[in-house]
Amino acid sequence: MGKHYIPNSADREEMLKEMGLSSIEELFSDVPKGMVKEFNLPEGKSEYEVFLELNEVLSKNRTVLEMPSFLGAGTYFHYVPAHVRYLIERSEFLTAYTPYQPEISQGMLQALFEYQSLIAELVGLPIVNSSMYDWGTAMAEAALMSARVTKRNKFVVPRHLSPEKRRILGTYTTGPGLEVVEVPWNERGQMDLEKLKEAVEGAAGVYVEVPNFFGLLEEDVREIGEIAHEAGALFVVGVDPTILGIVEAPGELGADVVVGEAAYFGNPMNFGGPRAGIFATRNDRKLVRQMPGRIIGMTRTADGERAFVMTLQTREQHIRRAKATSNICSNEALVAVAAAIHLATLGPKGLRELGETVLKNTAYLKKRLSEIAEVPFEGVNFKDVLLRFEKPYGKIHEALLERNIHGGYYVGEHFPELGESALFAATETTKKEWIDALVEALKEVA
Amino acid sequence: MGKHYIPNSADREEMLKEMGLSSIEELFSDVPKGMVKEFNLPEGKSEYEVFLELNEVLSKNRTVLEMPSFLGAGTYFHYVPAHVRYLIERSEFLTAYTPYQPEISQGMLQALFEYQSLIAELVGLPIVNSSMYDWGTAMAEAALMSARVTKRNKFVVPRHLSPEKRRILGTYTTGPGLEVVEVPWNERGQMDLEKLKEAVEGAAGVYVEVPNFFGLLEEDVREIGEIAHEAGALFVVGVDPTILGIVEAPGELGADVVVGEAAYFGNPMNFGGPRAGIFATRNDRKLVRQMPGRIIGMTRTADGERAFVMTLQTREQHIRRAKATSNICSNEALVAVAAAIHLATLGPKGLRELGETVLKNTAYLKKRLSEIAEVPFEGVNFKDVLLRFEKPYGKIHEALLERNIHGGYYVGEHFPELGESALFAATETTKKEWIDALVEALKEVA
Amino acid sequence: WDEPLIFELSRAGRVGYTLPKPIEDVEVEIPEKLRRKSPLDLPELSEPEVVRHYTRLSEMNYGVDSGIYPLGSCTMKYNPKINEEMANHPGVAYVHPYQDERTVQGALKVMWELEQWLKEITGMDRFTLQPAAGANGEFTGVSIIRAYHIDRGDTERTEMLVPDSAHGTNPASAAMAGFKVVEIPSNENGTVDLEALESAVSERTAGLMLTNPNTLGIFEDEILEIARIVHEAGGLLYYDGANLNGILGKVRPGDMGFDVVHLNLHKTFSTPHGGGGPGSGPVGVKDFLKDYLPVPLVGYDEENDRYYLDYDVPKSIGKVKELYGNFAVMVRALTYLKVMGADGLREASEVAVLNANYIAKKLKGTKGYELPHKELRKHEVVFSAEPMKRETGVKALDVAKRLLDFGLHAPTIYFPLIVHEALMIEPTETVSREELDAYVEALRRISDEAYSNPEIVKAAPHNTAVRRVDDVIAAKRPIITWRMYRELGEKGDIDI
Amino acid sequence: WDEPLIFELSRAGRVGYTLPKPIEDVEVEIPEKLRRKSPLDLPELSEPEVVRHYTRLSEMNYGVDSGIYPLGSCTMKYNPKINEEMANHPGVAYVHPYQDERTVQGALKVMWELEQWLKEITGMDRFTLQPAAGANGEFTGVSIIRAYHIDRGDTERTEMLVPDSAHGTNPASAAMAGFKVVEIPSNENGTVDLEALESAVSERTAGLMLTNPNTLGIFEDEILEIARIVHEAGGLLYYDGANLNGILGKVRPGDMGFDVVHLNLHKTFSTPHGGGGPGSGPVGVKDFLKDYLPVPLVGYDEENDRYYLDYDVPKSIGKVKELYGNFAVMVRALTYLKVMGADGLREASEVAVLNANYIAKKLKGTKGYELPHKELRKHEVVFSAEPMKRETGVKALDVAKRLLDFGLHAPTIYFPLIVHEALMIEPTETVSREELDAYVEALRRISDEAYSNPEIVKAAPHNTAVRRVDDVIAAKRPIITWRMYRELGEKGDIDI
Repeated sequence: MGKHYIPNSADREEMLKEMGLSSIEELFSDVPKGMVKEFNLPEGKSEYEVFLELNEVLSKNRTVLEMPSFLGAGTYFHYVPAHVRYLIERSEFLTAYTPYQPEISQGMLQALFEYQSLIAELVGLPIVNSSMYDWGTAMAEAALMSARVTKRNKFVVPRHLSPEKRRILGTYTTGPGLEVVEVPWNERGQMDLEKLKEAVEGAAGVYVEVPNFFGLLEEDVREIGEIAHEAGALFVVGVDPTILGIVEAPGELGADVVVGEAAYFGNPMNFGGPRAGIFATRNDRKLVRQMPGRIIGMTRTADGERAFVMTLQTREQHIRRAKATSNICSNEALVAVAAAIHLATLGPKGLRELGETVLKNTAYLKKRLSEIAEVPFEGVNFKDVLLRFEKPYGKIHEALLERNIHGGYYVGEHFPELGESALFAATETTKKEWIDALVEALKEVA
Repeated sequence: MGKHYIPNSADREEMLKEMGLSSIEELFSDVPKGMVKEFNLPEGKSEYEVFLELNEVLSKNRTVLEMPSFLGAGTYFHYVPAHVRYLIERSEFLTAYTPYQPEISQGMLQALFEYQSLIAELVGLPIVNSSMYDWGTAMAEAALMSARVTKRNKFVVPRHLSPEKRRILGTYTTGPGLEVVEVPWNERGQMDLEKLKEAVEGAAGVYVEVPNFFGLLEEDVREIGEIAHEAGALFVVGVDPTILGIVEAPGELGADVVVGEAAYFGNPMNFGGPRAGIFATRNDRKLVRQMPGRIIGMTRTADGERAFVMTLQTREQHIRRAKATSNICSNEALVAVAAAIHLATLGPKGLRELGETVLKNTAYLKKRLSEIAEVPFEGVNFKDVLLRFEKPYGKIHEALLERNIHGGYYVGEHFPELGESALFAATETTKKEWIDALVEALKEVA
Repeated sequence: WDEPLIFELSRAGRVGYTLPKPIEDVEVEIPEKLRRKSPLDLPELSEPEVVRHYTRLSEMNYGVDSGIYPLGSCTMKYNPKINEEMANHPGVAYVHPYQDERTVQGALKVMWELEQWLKEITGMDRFTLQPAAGANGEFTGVSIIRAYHIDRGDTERTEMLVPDSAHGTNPASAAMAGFKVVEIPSNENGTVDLEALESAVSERTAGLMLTNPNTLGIFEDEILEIARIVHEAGGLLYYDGANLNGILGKVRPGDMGFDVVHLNLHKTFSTPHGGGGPGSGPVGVKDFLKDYLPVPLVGYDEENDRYYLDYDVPKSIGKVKELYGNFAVMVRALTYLKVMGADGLREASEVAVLNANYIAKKLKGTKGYELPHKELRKHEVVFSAEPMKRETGVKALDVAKRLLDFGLHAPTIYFPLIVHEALMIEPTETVSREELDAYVEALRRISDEAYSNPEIVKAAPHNTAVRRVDDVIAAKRPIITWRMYRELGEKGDIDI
Repeated sequence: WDEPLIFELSRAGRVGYTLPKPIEDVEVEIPEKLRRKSPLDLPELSEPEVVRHYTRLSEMNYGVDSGIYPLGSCTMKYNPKINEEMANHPGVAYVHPYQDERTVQGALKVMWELEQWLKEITGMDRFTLQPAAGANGEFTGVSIIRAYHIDRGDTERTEMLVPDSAHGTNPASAAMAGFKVVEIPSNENGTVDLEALESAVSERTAGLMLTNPNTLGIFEDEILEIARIVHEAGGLLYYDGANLNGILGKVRPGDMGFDVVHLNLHKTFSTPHGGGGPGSGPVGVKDFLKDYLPVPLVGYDEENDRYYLDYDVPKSIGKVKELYGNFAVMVRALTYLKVMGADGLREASEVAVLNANYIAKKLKGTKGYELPHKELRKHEVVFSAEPMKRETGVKALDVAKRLLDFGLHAPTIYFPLIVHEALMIEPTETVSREELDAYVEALRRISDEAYSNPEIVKAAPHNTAVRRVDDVIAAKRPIITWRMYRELGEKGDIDI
């Protein structure tokens, strides 16, 4: 098998003859003797057999369509309008590579320029790159960037950061030797400003999220930014962009760099990937020169017509090599284009309505869950709600599963001080019946 | 809802003003008073809600991927290579209409020309239209055509014709008052030639199928054609085109008209539709002038370049109106293109291999089933195998279903002389384990 | 843009397919008399080559997603992608039509629900979803009318009345069902001439086939009178649903007096046209005709919440298509209906009508184009380029070809037959005002060109993938298949 | 071809979305300090307009399905459509990464199986599938090397050796992980200069990053010697899998002495590149390094036939990407592997190498192009247009642009840096001989033009959607977003 993808399978002999060779092996004569081997792998199968086999394997996954799920904690079930997938599956987008030849890649270049532009409107900063791998790596790159810009080596983060992001930050900061300092949360489940003031001295950057890991809106974003700036640190804001129809653009709240997850628009959960990290900054040469990632710019052609092209490449690895601002090359272009198409479909009204719907559904979830368990933090929640149970959460989770309901994300493991707590999440896709069924089930088991 | 498909929803007022109107109602002032009404229908829902609802409804269907099925009898589970669906979903094909403007429709025109060409190679006749609705209606149209060509009004068919086709033929022949005469099968389950000779006198056409309704290869096709021709009738052959890599082209066996089902290539079962009828004939003006359906032809442009265009349209309803050869207008173009892509992918070697694989799998099915029940007819089977049980088939069927196996198609209802018989089918998609499980189950219950 | 035929791309030995191995590798002999001996000249290509070929062909085609596609009477509205998503559900693709009812409750529910929507939209009492397309539906409908009369012993009703503005499928379908077609002229308003109708009806009248709004886009405002005349003569009224988009969600054929209707799911209900199909042409009837519908119907047993196929239709005309019709198309239409709802459907027809009248208003008065009959239209408008032809020699065909140069699809031309040099424009509700403005602007510019430099219009198109295609030579010496082309080539008798 | 920006298509009031209604219509107050007050300048369009816009944009783009795409080192092979079908399975799209293990056995099995394939293909003992792309994989790999040395108390190994022919990501990744990069020159054969390597290694050497075949397409035939030198100095050997397609299914990095490898699922394993991503860059290690891999790994409990996420990796470097990596890409790669099998993979590399050498052989000797270093190549071949530039002024860039005029994608140019005016051609195994011939023919024709009429080449492209794009002005006055463009426009400071 496999030959059906390989036109010249049938032409091998003739081509070899034309080239004056007698066998393919001659083309591998530079490989040390004995290194060419037979592998212990199955032979190829027909497409039908593979389809049947993988369909069976993948059908073993229980989807959120079959089983109401209240998982969030950084990954959310948003609905992707059908036309988004349809459009990004057009082969001209899907099978292209990085637009090295702008004259035959204007479509992808313009789509990415539009992505950058749409994100710029959301976050309130004019410079946006065409994607990082995800929110977590974007945040880590922002930490490295802040160190390059300020020539300092401490990065301040909230203690209430997702374990995913915290671990990534740890890995990324090891090489350059950045110190990561955690600021605890206060009684409202938000960053403690007094503790921040203690931690900020000598910091390269300060990071805060809206909403935070507990699903709460961090109200003091502007103040945190001021504290950071006073200390000479960059202010990095992480944001769930689906909230930005109703919450102020971080750029307007003082952010120097905004990171976040673009794949919340236009992309399914895909068991966690691919996604696409937002990376935006102010139009300040010092910052732009130090930012990571690929950037598409508007320019003109030899005829003076408008056109698009990759730009500011001297920051990048293929030119600057060891001195590049980042090693990123392949990014998440198609994920970004899907996000752009979804955003263009929502428009300003849709984005606001989406935010409000999520807000209201989360409020309903919180209200109903508060009938069952302790809600440790007041405040406004968006998607995630932290809930503290008296019984061990593992058992509750088990009992919910038996009732074909997937409960929340257990946080007690990472934050022992929170006890038997879990994050339950709602989005615009959450149905009232699901929440009501959850509450009924919890009444029995929690 | 619905407005998201309607750009000018937002522009209504301005447009009306520009037109000197004050309300939409003025545009409906020609409708008799009281006729405009509110309907008793639900309001629109969001795409997500509809997706969720229909996903749930459609998931109630048990698919042949979840439950081995031995149904055939005119509809078969063939595998459609993924690239076929991918290509016909390209919007330039999918959302186009009949290529009335050839200058911007060369893609669809050429694809349909290629469909016609591929079918011509299979059936061995040079004139092929660009599709009928399905095999059944193509056969009925062939009956009408044979009456027009011969100016006779009797059409001879085998008694062992599928109930679907028999009923369609009945409906189509009512208007023009054609008599349908059935020729019984002989002890080999094939058309009885002696009986045919009695029936053929004064016939407009004689119809036979390869394989026949019992899945058997009708061996005497050539002789049947000779009998038809001797009587001055047209010879119409119905064929499952997936067999034509190993069975002689009907055109070579004397057929004047060939009909069949194109959707066996490149199209899923879709609960029975859409599909696409093959219609082919000899290059004889008398026949071509009387044939139904749309035809794409090769021509040239004003520049002398090769191009494609709809042709021989004077037979068609939009020109000839009541005197047209058929009323067909919309046909099954995209289904035909899918079939063409699949056929082009198979090539001569693939088509032969497909035929042989089906043949061998059917032989295995027949061999194993003969351990359980009576096989009334010897001979070579392709896909379908007739099996006669001692117990009532309904109960056996029920017992199989309980074991998550879908049994065959009960024919006793339509052919009481066959008793408790059913057609069981195999194709290239049938797995050995499925047949073995069926046999095991039958051993218990039959 | 010059893509070879797939046969010309073939190279011996290339393979594009994979197949599972047979269960047992036994030899099964095809009887000698049937064994294939004739050559099988199919192309040999690898999968990437097949994909590239058809990708390139697709790029040589214009679809609704490419831009405005205002083919009159074709209702080329945008095809929502959620329709495709639902139609590709495994619960559609991998389901056999003969499966036990208990295993296809989802499919039957889809059909049953769709029928309920269509009944309410049209004011009919029962629907068959079996017909594969509009014409197949027409044949079904007139066959029902025929069966009805004969069943009542009324065997001399052999005439079907059809207005001169009707689609060609109407007379063709009537003829197929064995009727003699009697043409009814239109009056100066473009509607049915009542006097002519009065004098045409008789005891031989089986029925009248009517489109409303008609093919001029004009609403038959005397429809109730028309219905009275036909019914009093003992005939039935047949509704051709091709133009339903002009009244969708607002007015119902059933309330106008129609006894039988067919719909086009691929027009009014947004399923894609696929280059000419698959479509779907459900037929609805009033209660007194439901026993004549094709088998099977879909029934619902409310008590047991069970859907079933109902073959118990005592006077059924039989079948007009295999199985239950184009199920995958029905799934698309039901998806559309649920998203649109009553409010969305009404909005659709209102804006479709608004858009058509907007074009009428804006284009009217442009030199060379004439708007015959009354001005108020529904979903489409028919201009005549007769003045232009007379004054400049530029024909409707030339105008159509020149539109292609502006990246726009042409309207339907030379139809309806009662308008000379007809340009039949149906924008639908899914185009924007800017697209309408651009369309009118292009037609105006073509008018300017016709009167200043007619040659540029007559020689159009200039900017398309290929120049004007010669359909005369195509019909004169037909080359229908590669086989014919190859044979002509072998004889040296070819110049293409 | 002049498609406006989506912002320019916006019309106030248009709506393209639908959303379900909130569960309860209560007012939830956003804290005043956080409430959005700044304007939200997003475009307003209906769904059909959005679809038409992006359909048109797609038509302004060249992909693998459009034709040959021989970007060197990018392995632009055909992307089988069955990969997409499997990746679109609901069991992929609608699955949350934190679901209970029992509800995602299918997903975990896919990851586990993929790992088994990759282990055998590379000769490694354990893989992480977490890295999102090649560079992310490199960072993972060198971080592992760093952790390994430090863990052993070998804290002074701060240097990473990288050949001068390496991809830019190699030094960049090493630097990100905190290494000092030491460049190793190539010898006249285009392979690693062993003497230079000998003198570069020391007790500071952490490792050597190598691509084999290298970026010239040349197999490092002294790889065993290279491995010996690095290992004896205490360093580890890192394999950059970008060029694995040249030896796939025949030779394994593990057998060459490599300790760490990364692969590119989007290159070698046929997942589409998506205009620059998503990719996937799994990293494999020899047994002694497996305790340093990122968390979680996927484990398999054979006894209970249960797959699980394993966070118990004692010396893990942590995480390099959220969750488990680009799962949907993994599904595609596994689909490909199962269809290809051992035989198909071997065939792929053999024909990829055949095709590259075919181009080398056919183009060699054409005036203006030079084939530096040895002739035998693997999956790609690098020509130099230095003679052409010297003799006619036509640069590699001009040759690339002129190729676009023939409907062909250009090769990678100006890389590797050690070849002047480099044209780096990687045809892959999924193009046909006719496409190779056409490519060579086009390059020859450009050579003719360069020597007879150089201006036509220098001014290329002429037939593309847009003329040559000015990247100098783009960098000089960056316009990165609509917001910047609008602001410049408001200042009247814009000429585009």
